[in-house]
Amino acid sequence: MKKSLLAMVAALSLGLGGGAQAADTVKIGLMAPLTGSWASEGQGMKKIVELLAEQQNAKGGVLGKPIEVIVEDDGGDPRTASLAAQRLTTKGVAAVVGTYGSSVTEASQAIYDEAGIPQIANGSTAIRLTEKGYQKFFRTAPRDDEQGRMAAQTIEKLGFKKVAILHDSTSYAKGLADEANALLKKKGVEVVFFDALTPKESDYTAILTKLKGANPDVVLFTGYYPEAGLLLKQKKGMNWNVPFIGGDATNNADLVKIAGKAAEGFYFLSPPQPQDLDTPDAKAFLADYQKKYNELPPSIWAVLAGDGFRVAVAGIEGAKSADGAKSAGYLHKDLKNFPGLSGSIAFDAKGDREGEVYRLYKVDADGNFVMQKK
Amino acid sequence: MNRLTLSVVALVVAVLPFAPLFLNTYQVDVLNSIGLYALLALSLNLILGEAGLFDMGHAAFYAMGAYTAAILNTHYQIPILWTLPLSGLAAGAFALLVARPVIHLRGDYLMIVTIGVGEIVRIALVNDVFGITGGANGIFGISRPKLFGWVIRRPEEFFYLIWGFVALTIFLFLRLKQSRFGRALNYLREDEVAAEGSGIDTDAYKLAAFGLGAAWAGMAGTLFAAKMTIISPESFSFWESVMLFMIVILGGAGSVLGVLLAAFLVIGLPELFRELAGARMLVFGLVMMVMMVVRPQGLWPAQTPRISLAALTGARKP
Amino acid sequence: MLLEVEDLHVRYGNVEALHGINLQVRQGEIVTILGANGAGKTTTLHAISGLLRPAQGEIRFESRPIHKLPAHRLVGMGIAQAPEGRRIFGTLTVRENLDLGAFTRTDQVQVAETLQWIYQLFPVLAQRREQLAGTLSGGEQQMLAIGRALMARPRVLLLDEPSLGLAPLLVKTIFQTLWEINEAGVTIVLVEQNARAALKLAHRGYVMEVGRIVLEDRADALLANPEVRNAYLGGQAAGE
Amino acid sequence: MPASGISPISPIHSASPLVEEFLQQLTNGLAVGGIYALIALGYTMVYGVLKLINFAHGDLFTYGAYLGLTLLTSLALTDRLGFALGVLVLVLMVMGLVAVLGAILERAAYRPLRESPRLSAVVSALGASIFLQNTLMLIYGARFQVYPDDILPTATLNVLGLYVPLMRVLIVLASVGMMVALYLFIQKTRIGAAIRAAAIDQGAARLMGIDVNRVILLVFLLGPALGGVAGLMVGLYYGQVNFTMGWVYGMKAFTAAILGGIGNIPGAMVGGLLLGVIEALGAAYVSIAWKDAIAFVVLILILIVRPTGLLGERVADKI
Amino acid sequence: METLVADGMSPARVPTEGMSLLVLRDLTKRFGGLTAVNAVSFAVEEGSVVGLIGPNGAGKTTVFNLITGHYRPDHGQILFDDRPLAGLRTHRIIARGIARTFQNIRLFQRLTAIENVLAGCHYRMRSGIVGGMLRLPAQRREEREALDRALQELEFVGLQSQAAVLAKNLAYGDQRRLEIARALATQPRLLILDEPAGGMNEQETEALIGLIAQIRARGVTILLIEHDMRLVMRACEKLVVLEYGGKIAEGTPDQIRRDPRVIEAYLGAGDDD
Repeated sequence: MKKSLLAMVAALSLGLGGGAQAADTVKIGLMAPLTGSWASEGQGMKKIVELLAEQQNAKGGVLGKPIEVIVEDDGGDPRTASLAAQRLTTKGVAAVVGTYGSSVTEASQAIYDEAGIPQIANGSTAIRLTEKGYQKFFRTAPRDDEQGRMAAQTIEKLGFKKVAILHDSTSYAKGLADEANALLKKKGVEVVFFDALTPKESDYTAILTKLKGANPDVVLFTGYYPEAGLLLKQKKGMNWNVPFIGGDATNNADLVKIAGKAAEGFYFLSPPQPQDLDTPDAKAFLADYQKKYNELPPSIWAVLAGDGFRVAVAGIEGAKSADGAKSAGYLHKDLKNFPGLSGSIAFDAKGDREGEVYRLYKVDADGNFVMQKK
Repeated sequence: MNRLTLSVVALVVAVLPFAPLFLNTYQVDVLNSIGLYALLALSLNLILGEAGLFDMGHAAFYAMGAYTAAILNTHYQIPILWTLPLSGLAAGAFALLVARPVIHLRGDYLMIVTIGVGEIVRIALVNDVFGITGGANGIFGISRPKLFGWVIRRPEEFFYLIWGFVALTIFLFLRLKQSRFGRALNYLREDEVAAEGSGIDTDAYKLAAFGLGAAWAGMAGTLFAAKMTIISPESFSFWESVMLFMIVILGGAGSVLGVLLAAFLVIGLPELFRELAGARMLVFGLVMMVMMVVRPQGLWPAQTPRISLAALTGARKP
Repeated sequence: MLLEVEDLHVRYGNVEALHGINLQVRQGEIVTILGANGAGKTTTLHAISGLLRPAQGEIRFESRPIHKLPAHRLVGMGIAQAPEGRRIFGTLTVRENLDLGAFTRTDQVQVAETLQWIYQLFPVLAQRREQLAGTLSGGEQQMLAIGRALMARPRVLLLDEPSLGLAPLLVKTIFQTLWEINEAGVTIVLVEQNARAALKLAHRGYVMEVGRIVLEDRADALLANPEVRNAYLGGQAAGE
Repeated sequence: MPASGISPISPIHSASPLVEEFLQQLTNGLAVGGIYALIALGYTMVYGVLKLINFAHGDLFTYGAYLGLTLLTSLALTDRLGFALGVLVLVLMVMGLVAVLGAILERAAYRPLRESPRLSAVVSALGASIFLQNTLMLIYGARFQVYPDDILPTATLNVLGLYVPLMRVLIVLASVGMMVALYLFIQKTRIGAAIRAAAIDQGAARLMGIDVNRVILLVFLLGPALGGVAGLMVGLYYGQVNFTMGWVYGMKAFTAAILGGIGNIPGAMVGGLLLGVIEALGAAYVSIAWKDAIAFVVLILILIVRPTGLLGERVADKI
Repeated sequence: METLVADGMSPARVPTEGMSLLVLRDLTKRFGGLTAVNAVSFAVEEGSVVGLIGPNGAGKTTVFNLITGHYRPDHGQILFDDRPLAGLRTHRIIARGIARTFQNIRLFQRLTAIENVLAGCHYRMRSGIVGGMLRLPAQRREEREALDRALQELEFVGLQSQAAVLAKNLAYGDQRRLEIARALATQPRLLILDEPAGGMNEQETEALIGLIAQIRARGVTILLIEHDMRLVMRACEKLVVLEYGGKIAEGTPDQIRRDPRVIEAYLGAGDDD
């Protein structure tokens, strides 16, 4: 037994090997939560990026070489993410796409930066990620403050006077809730309730009962779609007809599956939905995706990872080099009006995406997400 | 220890210091991760393995240390390594405080209480208790450690910091194991009533085990904070406590070398299975089950007897 | 021959505890097994009642080999044991303990009769039938353990140290009752440290030493045997 | 800044909104607690006989939810048999399948460790939990699975101003019914007595003619069956299931079992219902975000006063 | 010596050369509705061997547990060396000079014999966490001394050759003796033995009687519970008899043997084995 243990340890140390090989391909890393709580997002990201790489390779790859996508699982957890990042840095990747979750992204930022690899995050909206001066960090996702601003505007515009704000204590949802709270107060809208639910539970009637007691005109929920779906459904079960507004994390087709008819009338803010991507390019790609995987991408975040991939390729192509500093420099300065799946893309000096991305959606009686006019 | 294992241990000890020379940064970082978990598991081993107290909330003490270090560093600009003793003290004191009223609970009741303490700490951190933990965002901008003017930044550098601390821990804990204190923990693990009846203040020793184990976990937390430069509550979830628990039992409760070996496996295996992508945790769970079934006493159970016959005959000569 | 043990070997891991035991028990007998602690007496009983699987050898009950059967099958065949340390179900009532003794029996009418018989043998159990067994005194618990074993209406009753930890008066009572039980037709195999009392009660006895039978004889002969007196009866008894 | 001086809580139709809210929260808590209790029974039964905390029990609950979904959609039971009969058949099928899964788990992960240190089996259970969870993810994918939402009647009872969905009442009644049936089975039947005997002393139970292996098997059929039904009920009522839900519910149910006194069947019921109520009231009157912390604080306080839970035996160490 | 018949009153000082090392006065303990020990008073003289006997359930072990602090008395006093013990935790009582063995053997089963005995040396040692980690000279000296003392105790009970054997692997009689060695290692003035001959055959009991005499020769006072009348009659100079939690007799073995109440309640009539 001892011997077999030793053999295992030996195998372990060998298995961790497999360093960089000769560069006859251009490697692009994808860091995504393939396991853990956000595995569904991660797997969507992987599908999109792999399909895009396939298409790009069919067009001849980049710099005349085929693209190889190297996927690492970050498990949706910062510690695993830092290992995944270290591993990608040893594989000679020219750029990294990902990941979903701000704190997970944050755990990997310094590692890529020190290794000189550009990182294009997709589902990471925390403000501070781009406030640290990393020159090779970009994101295709908008920032929380933009969404907060949008949320406050929308509430004001729809004429609600008493708002209840509910988040789920995650870094993202809390940040958005705080942002909206401050802006609403400034606008003179009364915030009658501010608290957090515990995600991953099934029964939120206790919370809804308390919310109802505060008697708001509207509820702003900044958390994720599974909880949003349940809140809507259970709210309806209580015969309570208050309107709900959700943040961009509620933008997921499963929301309607969970909430059923109760989803009708639900507002949410989001970058455009995959199916609302109106460019012919995006439409064609989604058709290909549907053909290959027999489903639509799980959410806009996976699409933003796809944009991240395209941007990474554009950077390499534009700089005519797989060198990180050069391609990052190109992305900062020279990339303008890049046709992404989610619309046109350009980055500011911090690496944030320029332009307003958010739209207001409303769920109609058939459960469709209908984009509202600006 | 037989000759084969002795020579393998000697080989590992001889080779490990040179590991960064022939491993890439990722592999070194995996070793760093293993080292951190080895530290944590060794500290849990004092409580769970030596004293037999079911602690499934060890991440709370780890968090206590990491946050103490991070707050002292970011708010008061105390160099991160200087906070090492302070975060140890903070975690130890916290453990004494929370363990005091529940120290009489037995077995699984103590287990759920420690789980509860772990969750309460995590929830408190998420809700930004006292306004200093940064809530779900955690604390960022922790400065890099400096040792004699040398800024520790790269995984290769952390390797020596972490494994140096692991080596020191092993050295001290092995000695402690064979001391009056270490024996007292074993007595109360084996039979609390008999231990008390032999003149041992069992409550005091249970608390001491919690305090010392927590203090060590707190110091490991400091190293973690220094390495990550950002800490957030999700790094101290129930799952972390569960992993540490598994490491100690899988290694063989009370066995320092077993715990080390298990840290290699529990932290290393998921990395080894990276190629399996989505299935890697499935295989990991299966391997855990199988290893336990094949080696119910742990991979490398504690050695008995620990007082050698040579020591016995030596003692007889005045 | 009711019960025969032939060349019985039992191992615990790598250690052999019994090195070839032979013993016979006839219908209606009381047979006692004597020996120092660790001689293998309890191991022998556990092998007979199926709690341990022999490494080698055979155990036959009414000429049928039983050593491959699990413990729970043997109870129904007529072998019951009152184990060392009583092992009563402390958080169940006296009555529930007794009912469990008859777990394998389906003849409800006769079970009720057996219960009456046991209440007659041990009237204190009848008084305390609704009490939790764990609250009984040591002597009462021993009575319950014996009564519970008898509820299976065994052909042979295996008793492991029934006098352990009991006051002298109680020891006398218990041994008196064992005699009554035997009179009622139950064969008894008795393992006892109290060799004197055991030999006075038994018809025959075996003496075990480190996993072997070293002596076998009629009980009164063993009682008179100087070696036995020396080894197990403490030379001359105090008070004689 | 609110310009008006109107209280945020406006008077509703009932005379006393505070009392009404309290009662509403109480019913909310009981409904959740009923589910906790049903899962807690599985923990407590296995613990009673094997002194093992079956950390994979929560995952068996998840399997109940997933199997229920698959059977429901693939066999179209409610379409073919009508609602009541369809659900009944579904319940029985899920119970059976999850029970078999429980038995396999016992055989593979726990039986080989029966003579080993207790904590080894705990680690094996944790391994099994990880394995089961990730197997489910690979089979069904990581996305949330959703029950068809047109299956259950959505009637809502309005009792004294409280809105109580009919299904909630049914769920609580079904939980309590199953618990009472289990309790009677354990207390009043011969097999139940065998389970209790094996829980106290396996060796002595074997000497009574009880086949302890079969008792353990039975416990690993009954506990998971109830856990599986709980999963099915959660799926049917809440509509969404995901592969990690067993971890959350399992931990809650384990807490409930300890709260009531682990190993004690009425304790699991009381513990489950109480935990549900504590959570609801904690969320309502202290803080939603601190709800779980409040529940644990209450648990710890109760254990300080009663170290073996509410109904647990107080085992004085016999000296 | 005179017989003190129980009357619930405190015992008169028995005029012997020794002082009363242990005095129980009016000791009462109730569990729920049950009075396990009811106003029991007796004294144990320094240097003597006293037996506590009585039917099962008479409260003998409860008396022991009251003395060693496992239970708190509801009423009454326990004086050891003229100082009250009430309220002290067990390990403090051990430190005062009382050691005990248990009715059901309670050894540290997975530790070696020598480690078991070292437990008894524990409270006289000083070194703590830091000392243990650093292994300072003072601590090493202390360890050596403790080991030496532990070995002496093992030798005293005749187990020196078994020092490195795990307790669970010792024969039953050896386990009983190891428990006594562990108790002796605390260097007690009073040793309390709970059914030391339980499960022993007569020959082993003989050896135990010899060991008790040896312990006594070291100047250790002994209080024991035992059902084996041969041992009790030969080893003890005074017996205290309990029934239903109350004291029914006290006196020399000869007096007790003839006491009709004791015969009725405990010994039984007829032949004397």
